[in-house]
Amino acid sequence: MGLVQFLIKRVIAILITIIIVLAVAFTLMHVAPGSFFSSANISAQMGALALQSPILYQKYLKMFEARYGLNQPLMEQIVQYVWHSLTFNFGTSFENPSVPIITQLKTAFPISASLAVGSTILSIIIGIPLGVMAALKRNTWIDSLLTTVSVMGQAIPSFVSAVILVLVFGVWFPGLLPVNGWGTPENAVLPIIALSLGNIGVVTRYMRGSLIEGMRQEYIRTAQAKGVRYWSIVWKHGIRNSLTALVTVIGPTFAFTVVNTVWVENIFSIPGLGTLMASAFPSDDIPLAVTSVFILSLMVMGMNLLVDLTYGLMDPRIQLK
Amino acid sequence: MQNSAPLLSVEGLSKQFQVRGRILHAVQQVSFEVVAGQTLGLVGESGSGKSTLGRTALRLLEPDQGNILFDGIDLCKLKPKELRSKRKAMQMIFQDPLASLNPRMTVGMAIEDAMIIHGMRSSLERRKRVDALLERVGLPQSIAQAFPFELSGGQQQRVGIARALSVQPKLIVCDEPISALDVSIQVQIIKLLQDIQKEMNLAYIFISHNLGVVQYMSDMVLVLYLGEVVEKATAQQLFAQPSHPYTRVLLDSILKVPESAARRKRMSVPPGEMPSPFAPPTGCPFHPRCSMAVDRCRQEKPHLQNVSPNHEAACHFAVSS
Amino acid sequence: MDEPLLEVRDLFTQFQRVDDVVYAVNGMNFSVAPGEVLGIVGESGSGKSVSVLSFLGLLRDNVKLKSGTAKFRGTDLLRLGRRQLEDIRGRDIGVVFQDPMTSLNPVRRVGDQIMEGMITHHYASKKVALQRTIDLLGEVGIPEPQMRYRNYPFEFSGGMRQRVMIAMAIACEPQLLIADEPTTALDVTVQMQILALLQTLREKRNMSIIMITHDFGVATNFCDRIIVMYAGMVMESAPLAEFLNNSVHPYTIGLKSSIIEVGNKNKELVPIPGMAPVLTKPLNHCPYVSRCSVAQDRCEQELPELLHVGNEHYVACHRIEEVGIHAK
Amino acid sequence: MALTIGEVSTQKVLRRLQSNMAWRRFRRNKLAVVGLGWVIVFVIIGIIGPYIAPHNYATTNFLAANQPPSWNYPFGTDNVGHDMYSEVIWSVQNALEIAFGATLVSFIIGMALGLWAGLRGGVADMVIMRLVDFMYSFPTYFLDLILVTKLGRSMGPILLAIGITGWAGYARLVRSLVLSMRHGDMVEAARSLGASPAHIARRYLLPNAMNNMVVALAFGIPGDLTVMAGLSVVGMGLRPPLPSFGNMIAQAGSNILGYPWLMYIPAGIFAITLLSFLFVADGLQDALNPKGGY
Repeated sequence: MGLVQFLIKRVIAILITIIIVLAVAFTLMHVAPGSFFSSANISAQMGALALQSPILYQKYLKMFEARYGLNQPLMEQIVQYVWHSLTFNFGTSFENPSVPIITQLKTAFPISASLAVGSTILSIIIGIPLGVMAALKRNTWIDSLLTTVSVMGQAIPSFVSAVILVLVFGVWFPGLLPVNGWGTPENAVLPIIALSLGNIGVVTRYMRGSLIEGMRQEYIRTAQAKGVRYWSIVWKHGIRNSLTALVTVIGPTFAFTVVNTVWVENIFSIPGLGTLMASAFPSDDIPLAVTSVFILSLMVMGMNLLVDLTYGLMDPRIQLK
Repeated sequence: MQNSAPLLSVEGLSKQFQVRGRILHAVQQVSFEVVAGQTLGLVGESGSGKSTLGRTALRLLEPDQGNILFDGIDLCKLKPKELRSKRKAMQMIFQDPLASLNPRMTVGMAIEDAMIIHGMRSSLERRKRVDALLERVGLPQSIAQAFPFELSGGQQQRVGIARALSVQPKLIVCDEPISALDVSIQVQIIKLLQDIQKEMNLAYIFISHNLGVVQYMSDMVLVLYLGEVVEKATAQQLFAQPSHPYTRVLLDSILKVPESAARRKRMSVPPGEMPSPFAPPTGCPFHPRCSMAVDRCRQEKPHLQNVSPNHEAACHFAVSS
Repeated sequence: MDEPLLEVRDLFTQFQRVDDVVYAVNGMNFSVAPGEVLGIVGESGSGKSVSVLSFLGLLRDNVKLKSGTAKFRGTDLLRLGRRQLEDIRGRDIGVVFQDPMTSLNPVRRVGDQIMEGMITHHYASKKVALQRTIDLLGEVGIPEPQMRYRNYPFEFSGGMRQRVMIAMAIACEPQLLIADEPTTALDVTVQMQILALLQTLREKRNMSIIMITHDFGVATNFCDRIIVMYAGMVMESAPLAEFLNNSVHPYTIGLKSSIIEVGNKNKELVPIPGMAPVLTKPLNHCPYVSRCSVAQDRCEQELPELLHVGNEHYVACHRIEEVGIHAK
Repeated sequence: MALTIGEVSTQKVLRRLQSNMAWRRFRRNKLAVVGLGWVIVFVIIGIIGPYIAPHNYATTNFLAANQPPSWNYPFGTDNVGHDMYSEVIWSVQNALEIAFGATLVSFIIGMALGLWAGLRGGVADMVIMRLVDFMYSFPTYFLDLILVTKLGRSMGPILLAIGITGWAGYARLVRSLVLSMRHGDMVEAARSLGASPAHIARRYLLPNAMNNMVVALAFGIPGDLTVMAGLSVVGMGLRPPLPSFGNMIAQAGSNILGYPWLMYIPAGIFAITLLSFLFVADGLQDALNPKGGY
């Protein structure tokens, strides 16, 4: 009962966030001076036409305005834009007006989503045992090695590790694994590795810290006093409690993973949302750029919701609040 | 005893907190007076509101209801700035002296700070006064340069006392000042508090859960239960003729060192636990634990009434017992 | 006298800290007879908890040195491996800690936490253990145990949590229960309830209890024998009657005259001057010497030994004769 | 234990002693010391870079395009003959401006808002925390992209964009520190002494929050450097030929099969720099916030 209420609250909060973001983005992109739609820009783009053929110019201008709704009051434009976005009606991009953006998304989104989710899952699967190992072997060489390596993984951005992978598998050992493109399972290997290195570091370090802290708690001593076996204590009272805490870092980690996906897709030439974005932003293809940002943010917010839910289910203290 | 005009007189003081939408009545309709040079003891179990009462009486917490007359001035009518300048006359000593001291200030700086706040004296004079205060509370002057964490618990509490004394107060609220200390150190601090009280004609509000200490220190005692005064008497009368069943339960629960092995206390079981302050019982708050409770206690809330001069109790049966 | 259930001899425990070593226990000697209630009293840092937790292997892993013997029913616990010690803990020796809030795992149901020990020691099958858990909860005074065993620790009050801890400690019917300041975090009325409960449980089961406390009132009303510790050493050890009437150690006497109790308003409080020593060096003289009013040169040069002065009464003091006569 | 020091100016001596303790703990962490060394070198190059670089970053020389590292061009040249060695040196300066400029902007905004929220409570707190939640609920990198599109692709706008989107973490930290102290005994004691809110903030809250803040700031730097380079990856970083590590890495990425040295060196230096900042931050964490004695 508390959970459902909580869920509704969170969904409403997300909706409000989305609406604000869309409204702000729209205003920034469409109306602010210097934007694609500002009169200065339009006259610069179509000034020549205005001189050559005022009638044609007027006609084009009308068409342009009608198409992007510029002939309506600003408030209405914003409301309309937000409504369209919420109903996944994104219109067409500037660069590629014949294809609706939604069609482009239908191929790009699953690619980005599978990369981001896949690497997050992989990082958790690998990071947890490494973190446990480091925590239990605290202050030994294994711990120092694991900690140092995870710091390195965390520090080196995915676009750097991605190019290193390209170097290794493209230049030094060509042919072992594909270094660009998408379509076969092999194509996913290197991008997911590049994406996961940092996250494994995050998960390892977090798990290490929280398990060390957890094993210091007094209830560990209580379990010892009951005669519970060491490994049973580590699992039932140490790791299980740490996992609850670990859930909370998955949200921010995933947000960062999504950003990294954008970078990694560009390095490996993967036709995901990141690549769409990288073509949209520099060429001022505003509808496409904003839409990709919107979809990726939506993905992050969805994951945050899932994380909060999981946390609520895992910690009885939250459930009853 | 009550001839001189009281230094502090509190009337109908109430304080409530909102905790996640629920209201907690921490202090309800409490009235008392403190005479210069005397000690008022506040006793009660944890959750009885004794600490909140001590803080609200100094307006460190904003009261919801009631009047506080300190030294002839209505504290509740003072503006924040006026109140701050008045604070030098009313000080506080804490249960955990280490937590009450700024870890980034040396002992000397901590004691000086109070003088700085009230614009007292030149820096040279302040230092002199720090030395004098340290000597008064029985600490070597070299300690002025130490940081609080370098001191023992007893020394830290002495620093807390020196700081309170630095602005020459008339009233000090002592909130469980010895309960974190070892037995052998407790007596040192009690002695010190008694000595400076005599010397400077200080008034104390002495908060403690330890009835023995309260009896030792106090002239008047208030017994609190769920934020309400259930009994109010001179220390002598309270301990000689406790009139409220709760006071008697408290006194019964004390384990004294017996005179001989044959006279050790039989562990009798006092009934129940303190109810949740969020859902106090109707009628007399103590009725669920009271052996004398009748229907009237469940319905009608007893008010403080005179048992004898200077002795009041809030019990329907107080007079007859 | 009976064969002791537990006999500790020459126990030393030291901790390694970042920059120094703490000499926490410096030659601890005591024994517990079957059915006996032993009180270990001392101020903070006197080593009263450490001395007991160290031979149970319940200290954190920065213990630098542990030596001596701790024979439990003839087996030296200090010579046991981790696994063998685990077999004894919880089955033959139960422990109740000070703060029931932090001593219970906050995210596991109390029932599961009580059953855990029984299942570990194969004391009962899962089904039997569950029934026994409910019975135990009832026995320690938790109302509606058949509902409450599914609750989490935060759904209980402080006193109820301590009852859960006790149920957990006695689940496998141990012969020895160690209670480490079990009532310190509780209000006086609840303290009385918990002590009454422990007394009933002890009488029913005839188990021994070691009550570690800083509270003389608790120790003297609850225990058959009192040990006073200071700086990791036993200063005085005596059966209750002897302790109440004939305690002789200057420290014990100092403590007794420092106790502030109801009804003693006119008692002359005599503070013990100074403070407890910092234990970062091995002891080579009486640790109490700087605070002692009857100290002599010898007290600064030699460590006093724990001597039998009759009536099962042991004292570690160089000035025992003078003091003893003086005290009587 | 109680220290016995001469009569003069003991407070200063003690402050020094305390910072010495922190320095001693820092020094124990070898990686942090090495990292600090690199950071210092990096800072020096950033300051004197323009004077020691053999070429201007924008100088092109088509005759010497795509050369591997040599005596003349220690890091080689790219496809228009930019001297990569000079480019790296110039990039250090830009990186430093972001590392300290943008991070500082975030830090100051975050500290101010966090203090305000924590001290005032009530509506101010609610509004600020909603804003923080909002900033947290999606990647700020995307906001940076939109802002850079609007503001332009030169140093100032990028610094500003990264600065004004990165404050949420600091605000949340300061607020939680302030809140944890505000209801604690220390602040209560100060209030009971009659200290004004300003006095409490200055003498009690800030000094005690500072260590945590410094550590957070140190952890923020590598993050901001990464975001700046990440803008280049999608083609929205500093507009070439303005030099930046991001640009070099992004450009080299497309030529990696032919001219891998264009990648080795800038990517290597960039990675080492990020690592160094992180090691320093880690070392500061251990030195300033040591957890318990044992």
